[in-house]
Amino acid sequence: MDLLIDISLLTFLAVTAIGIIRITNLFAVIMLFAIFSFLSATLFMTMDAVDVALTEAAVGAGISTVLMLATLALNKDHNEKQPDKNRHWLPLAVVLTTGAVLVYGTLDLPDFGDPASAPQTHVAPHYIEKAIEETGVPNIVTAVLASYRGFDTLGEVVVIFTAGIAVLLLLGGRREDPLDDGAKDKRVPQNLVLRIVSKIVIPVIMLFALYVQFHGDYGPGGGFQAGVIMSAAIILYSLVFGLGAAERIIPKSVLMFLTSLGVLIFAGVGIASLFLGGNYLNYSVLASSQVAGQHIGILLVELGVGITVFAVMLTIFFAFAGRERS
Amino acid sequence: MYAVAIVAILVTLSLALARALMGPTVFDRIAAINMFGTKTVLLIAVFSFLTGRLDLLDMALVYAMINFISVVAVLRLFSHKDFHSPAENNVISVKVRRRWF
Amino acid sequence: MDFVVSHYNYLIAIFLMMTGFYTVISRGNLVKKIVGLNIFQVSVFLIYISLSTVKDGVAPIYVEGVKVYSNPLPHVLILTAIVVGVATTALGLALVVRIKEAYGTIEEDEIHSQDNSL
Amino acid sequence: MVLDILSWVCLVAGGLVGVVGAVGIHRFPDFFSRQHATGTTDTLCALLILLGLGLQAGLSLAAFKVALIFLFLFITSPAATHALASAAVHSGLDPKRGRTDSEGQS
Repeated sequence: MDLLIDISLLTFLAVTAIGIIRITNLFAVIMLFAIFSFLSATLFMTMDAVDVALTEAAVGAGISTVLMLATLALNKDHNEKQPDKNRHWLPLAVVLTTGAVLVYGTLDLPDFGDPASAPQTHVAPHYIEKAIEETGVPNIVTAVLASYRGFDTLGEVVVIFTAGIAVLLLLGGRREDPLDDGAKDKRVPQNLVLRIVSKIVIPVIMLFALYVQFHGDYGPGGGFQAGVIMSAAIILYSLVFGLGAAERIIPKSVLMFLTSLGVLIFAGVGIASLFLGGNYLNYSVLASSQVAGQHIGILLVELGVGITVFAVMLTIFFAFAGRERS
Repeated sequence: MYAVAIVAILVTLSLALARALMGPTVFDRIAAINMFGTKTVLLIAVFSFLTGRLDLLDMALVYAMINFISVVAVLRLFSHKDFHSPAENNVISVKVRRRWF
Repeated sequence: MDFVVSHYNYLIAIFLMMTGFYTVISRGNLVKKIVGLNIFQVSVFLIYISLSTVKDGVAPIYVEGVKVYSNPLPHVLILTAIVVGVATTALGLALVVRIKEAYGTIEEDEIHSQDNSL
Repeated sequence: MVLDILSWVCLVAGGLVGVVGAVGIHRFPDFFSRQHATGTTDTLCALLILLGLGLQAGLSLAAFKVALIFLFLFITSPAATHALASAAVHSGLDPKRGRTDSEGQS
């Protein structure tokens, strides 16, 4: 059964990719990309990577799609120029050659699901066996993410922080009138239903984001996913009720504050453990026992990640949405 | 029995995917995506019962949420004029608002 | 046949990688290039996650009595990579928006011809 | 035992309804009738399958989550369908009227 699901999903994925190449209407391309993300997320789930699947679903099908649509909305032309027929051959040759080399490379890869393969034999067994006693966190992915490889994650959070600032530099310059809200859209009757449904749904999404954030130690979830889901709730709000209304709830200054606050919490936990006599980001010294200290540290770090990811995603969306149509 | 449901859902997914790939109007594609998303939620729910891993139900919920958000985004981020693929010519022109909110 | 079934994930991942690559190098539209880049990215994720899977293993969330888990390390790497990926995608799209505002087009050859005519 | 049979019936019926809807989006001639096929079967399919799963779960956290998923789909799916159809009407897409055998005209 697993194999059937696996193979059919992979085939769907390949078909969707071909569709993305062949269709020239960019709007359709982006919608196919949403399907592509959903499919790959489902595939990750069937391959036991639940945290990754959660992230990919929220990020790929949610945020990426919304951002691509926003880019397209700023663009009048939704059709790609028909590519030159004669220029196909060189790219095709390059791609086929590279593909052939890569397929040759897979000959040496272990069989799918082989428990004795190289990736399974080095550091991973240590994580799997020791994570629960050393950190007290049942979700091994969270333990590795926030504790064992905390420094790496700090780097990733800084990358996201930087990307947020860069997008703001590129697109944040022009201010819109914040009083321009969605009120004038009331004449479009579809909005009544959407508004009421959104009013019901948005609190549920926010609540669920908090659940994902704080249940991340015990089940699939954590700061990255929670931040993205929370920002998706606000994005839904601004899509239905207007950008002005959303910016009145979370002004840009607050977002900027939150963006840096998250990174500060993360780095601050590291500094705190430094002052308490441990190494940077070694949470064991934060409390009397190692397990308790690790747990506190992981919770705080995940909180920092969640805040930064939430704020950056929302900053990026507002920057795109606040841009006038050219 | 779960297997039957999963196979049925997979068949549904493939047909919806075909509609999303062919769909003459953009609306057809959006409808297909909506259907695809809903069926994916069901697939995950059934899969979680099949394998007995009930914490996957959280993921089904996330999928349902994201699916709704992306459909709303598709509908709202486009002025009505843009919805027509070039195949259609009987476009009744609708005044396009300059901003999209 | 055995090889195809046991390596199906990798083969499809390579196929996807090549479709993404092809889209990036053969299409002139910048938005489409970014979509192609994203496909490429997902294919890399797919290879990592495929390598992390262990037969009869369960998701790496500790359950009393279960011994075989899939490898958590690739999951961590990919999880952060996905979020960083969307941040870079956003940056690329922001650049596309600015290019559109500066040149009035997002087709690569038109941008080049405008550059050359200066 | 009775619950088991009932849940199996629900699961199979749900799968069947889903497939019927999927066939519908290929057999119907224009967008609105296709929308009719997906919009109605989507919700019923979700109801039946999730009901089947809920019966399997009994009274537990899983059943609660299944109920939550169902409620979410039950609210959002028709809303999305409605918004979509209304957007289609507003953009000037006309339903296909009368008996014509010509395809591709909308």
